[in-house]
Amino acid sequence: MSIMEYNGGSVIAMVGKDCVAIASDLRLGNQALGISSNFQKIFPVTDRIYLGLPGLATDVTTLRETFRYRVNMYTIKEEREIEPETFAHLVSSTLYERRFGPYFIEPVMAGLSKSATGGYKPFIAATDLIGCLNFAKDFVVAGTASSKLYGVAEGLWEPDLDADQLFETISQTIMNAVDRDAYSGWGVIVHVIEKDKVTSRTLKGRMD
Amino acid sequence: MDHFPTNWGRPRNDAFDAYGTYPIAQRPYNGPTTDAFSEGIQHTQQPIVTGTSVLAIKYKDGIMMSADNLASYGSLARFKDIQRLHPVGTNTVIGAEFTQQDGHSLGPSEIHEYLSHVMYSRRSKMNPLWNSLIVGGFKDGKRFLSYVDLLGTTYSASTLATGYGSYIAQPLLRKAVEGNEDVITEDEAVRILEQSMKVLFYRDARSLNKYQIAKITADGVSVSESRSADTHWSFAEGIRGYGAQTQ
Amino acid sequence: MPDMVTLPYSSPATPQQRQFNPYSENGGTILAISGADFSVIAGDTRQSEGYSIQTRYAPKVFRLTDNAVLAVNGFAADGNMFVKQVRQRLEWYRHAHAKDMPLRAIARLIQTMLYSRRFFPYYVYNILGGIEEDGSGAVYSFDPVGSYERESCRAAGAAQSLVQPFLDNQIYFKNQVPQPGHPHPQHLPLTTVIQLVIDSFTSATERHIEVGDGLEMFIVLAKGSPLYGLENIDGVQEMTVTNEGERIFVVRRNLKRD
Amino acid sequence: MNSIANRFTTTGPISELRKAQSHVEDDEFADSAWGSEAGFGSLAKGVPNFTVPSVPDPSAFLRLHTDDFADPNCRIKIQHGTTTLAFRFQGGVIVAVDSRATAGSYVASGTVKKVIEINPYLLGTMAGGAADCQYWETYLGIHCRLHELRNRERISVSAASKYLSNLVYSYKGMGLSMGTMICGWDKTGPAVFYVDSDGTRLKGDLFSVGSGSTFAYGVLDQGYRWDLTDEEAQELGRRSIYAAGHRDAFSGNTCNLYHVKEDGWKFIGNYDISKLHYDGPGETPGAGYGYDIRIERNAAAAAPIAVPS
Repeated sequence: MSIMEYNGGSVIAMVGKDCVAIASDLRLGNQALGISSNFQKIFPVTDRIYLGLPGLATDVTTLRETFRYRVNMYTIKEEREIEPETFAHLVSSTLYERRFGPYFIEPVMAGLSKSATGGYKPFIAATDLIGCLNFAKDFVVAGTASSKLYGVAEGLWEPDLDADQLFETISQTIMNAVDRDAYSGWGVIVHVIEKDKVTSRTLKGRMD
Repeated sequence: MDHFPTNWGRPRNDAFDAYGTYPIAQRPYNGPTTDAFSEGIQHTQQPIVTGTSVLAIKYKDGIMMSADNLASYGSLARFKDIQRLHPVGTNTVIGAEFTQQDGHSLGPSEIHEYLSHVMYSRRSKMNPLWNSLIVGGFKDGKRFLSYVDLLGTTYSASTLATGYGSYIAQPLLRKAVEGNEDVITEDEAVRILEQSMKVLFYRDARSLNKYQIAKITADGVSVSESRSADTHWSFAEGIRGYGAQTQ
Repeated sequence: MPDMVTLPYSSPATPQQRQFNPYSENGGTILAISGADFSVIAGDTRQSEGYSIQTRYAPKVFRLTDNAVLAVNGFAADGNMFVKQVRQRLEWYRHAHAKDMPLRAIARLIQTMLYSRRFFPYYVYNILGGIEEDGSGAVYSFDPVGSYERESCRAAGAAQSLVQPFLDNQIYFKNQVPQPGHPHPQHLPLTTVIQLVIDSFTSATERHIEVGDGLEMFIVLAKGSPLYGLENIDGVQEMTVTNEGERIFVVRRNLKRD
Repeated sequence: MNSIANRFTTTGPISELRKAQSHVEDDEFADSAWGSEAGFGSLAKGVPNFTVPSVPDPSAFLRLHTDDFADPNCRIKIQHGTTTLAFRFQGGVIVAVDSRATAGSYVASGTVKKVIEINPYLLGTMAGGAADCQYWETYLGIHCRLHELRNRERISVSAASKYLSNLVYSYKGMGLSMGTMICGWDKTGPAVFYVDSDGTRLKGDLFSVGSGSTFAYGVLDQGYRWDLTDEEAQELGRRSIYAAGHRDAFSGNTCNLYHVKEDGWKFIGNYDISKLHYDGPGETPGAGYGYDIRIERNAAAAAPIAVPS
């Protein structure tokens, strides 16, 4: 039994046209036993950055607080909000600090970054548990259902989806992927980030 | 009772069979613990004298193959004149098993089929023949090139290589041959194999710069005399990591 | 009762020599989908071992009879040998009964053949597709020791976990709520199924290193079934041998070779 | 010198094993293979024979290649089935099972038939190795029919279960994996026997087997009485499988429900466990078994009806 499968859980992020979406399941398990159907793995970092932390539940809590602290310190020192690219590197270096005794978390992040012209550009990234960054242009996945998420996302995703289409695509992707994973499921939450709003919806998923 | 199904029915060991009820033969045993003859039958578990890469390609007129003449004993170059390309005809040792019947002659595909059954049945008896074989042939205007190894795994392709050749030579062969099978002339085929054998000799420590080339065409089988590639090592002299180290 | 034999005592204290491993894994993925009166059975054609591609064309899908196609995945030597033995048994059946074995009987035959190696398993995942005696399309999937189930859609092999949830969504319409008054169709048309198979393999090729090079797709049509536009598909080739009524076609496509 | 004698003996178990091992490729097909009896054709000669790998310890060999619990990277992952239950009551026997099969964390199938219909009066359930259960319970079906033909009466549940138990016991230690309940109705009335691959055979009123069995037992024990009505008993079976499917990661997808009565078994229905959670077995939305759903329902029922003022 891998430590990454101890509590279960999966996260996916996708790029759309002027929007990004990030979704996770809501299960917290103790191996085969389901404990909670309302365990949040995705946390807002700023108004336009969301961070997903699938992996060992104890490290989810620890890392959430670590990142909250570091992002607050950044904001105070710099007197501005952190940009997604910068945040991605913060995540990466935070994890690499524990290179030889890692947190068992594979973070996924989604956000909108300010472009030079004043507009917003979609941004997604993921890292492995020691902080190797992966900037993808389409979608990133992590967690116990990652291979299933890859398969469905590769089949359903297309470029330039608007916010509604992106919501439908990411929802269908994660729901069908977690239904084929024993350690993920028990409900799904989806966040769609646009330049002026974030829409969060809890979906009625399979409860087995 | 352990209710977790993944724990059940596992082939037993002492950790699971708490009461030691079964199998009876595995109960604590108080008799003599060594028996000089108990390991009397020893199946081949690892090879001792080994040969390295064999290469084969398809070309315009048939199949061309090459292999060097070395048989190694670990890192010792033990036998330096071993022939590893065998024509299978009516007057060879293997060929004697294929006598002609009803006017049908056994072609390369039948020989490959036979060899694959031999290899597979030996692996199924857990007594494998520790070889990788490439069968090349030409019959009824068709080229045949196929592979079989100690597990009975078979496949065919327009270029084949065994051992280190599958890592070092195969990419070179594929680049030269794939898509050009019907264009490559005999001279070009020889050149492609010579080039690959040279690269192998430079990089494979268990190889020898003495090799044979076989060709199989409509005219039959011919295995060349041993030849050697024109290799140069002088370039290595000034390069650290290659030649003699001065510091 | 059978008399079971036990083994001569071997001392657990004596060091065990590293055993010859009779198994290998040759990658690839297979997939089968059944419709109302047809079945599609597909597989990629790459054969690999570790990071080496052994060949870009090694068939994994085999015509057994005019109404049955078998796809095998796992250890290639076991797979090829197993197909050979199934074909031999089917031929014996044909000689004994002067007809082809029906699909459900082939499925049971495969179960017993796999189970006869329960203690030295064939490392092969089998999917059998074809036409049932009642004219319906059918897919049977097996585990390596012979448990089987009739389904209408199944992926197996290296990329099964990538392909299967996509198919759950597109074939079974899982997690899709139908418009009121417009229920999901029970069976999909052949052209849609073929397109989904191609999409599945393109996706799997993109994300799995052991999948790629070529796609080979067998289509079995029931007795008297129309061609459903199959004749317009590029490079379609008929493989039918008998005049029993069922027809078999094969379609090949290139996949990425990297 | 024991072993050298063993090597050349032609009688006794060791030479039998040697014969079995030498059969690997050469003699796999008996004459019966010519007909249509498939692999069961060798009945006249006893049990079908199995190929055994030619190694000193075949069961260690099998463990090396199939034990995904000890080694998650082992190649052959034998599918494992998961929550099953059966109980006896005044109206017969209820058999309820889930339908999920997992290979590691991957849900290999959500439509497994874990109730094996041995004959119109006998049911077997499937937990553990799917192939072991399917094969040996089919094989048991053949022998039950032969018993009928030989003795002009149906086999008792007790005899059938003992037949299976003795059979798997003879393979003990070889790696078979099954935990099954043989359920039926015979001269003695409704009967349930638990049989597993360790050789255990138990007669009883109520059993649940599999990784979700603890959850099923929880519901089962609090609701079980001998004098349940048919409807109550069916609901109890369904509700227990739902509980297991909900909490246990390796159980779920759907519940198959059977009821065995004097005139044989009857298939009651197939219920989606997620639908049971939200809507229950009927067609009323919001009537589900789920905790949140029940709370919501109770709150709605307790709320004072708004009277238009």
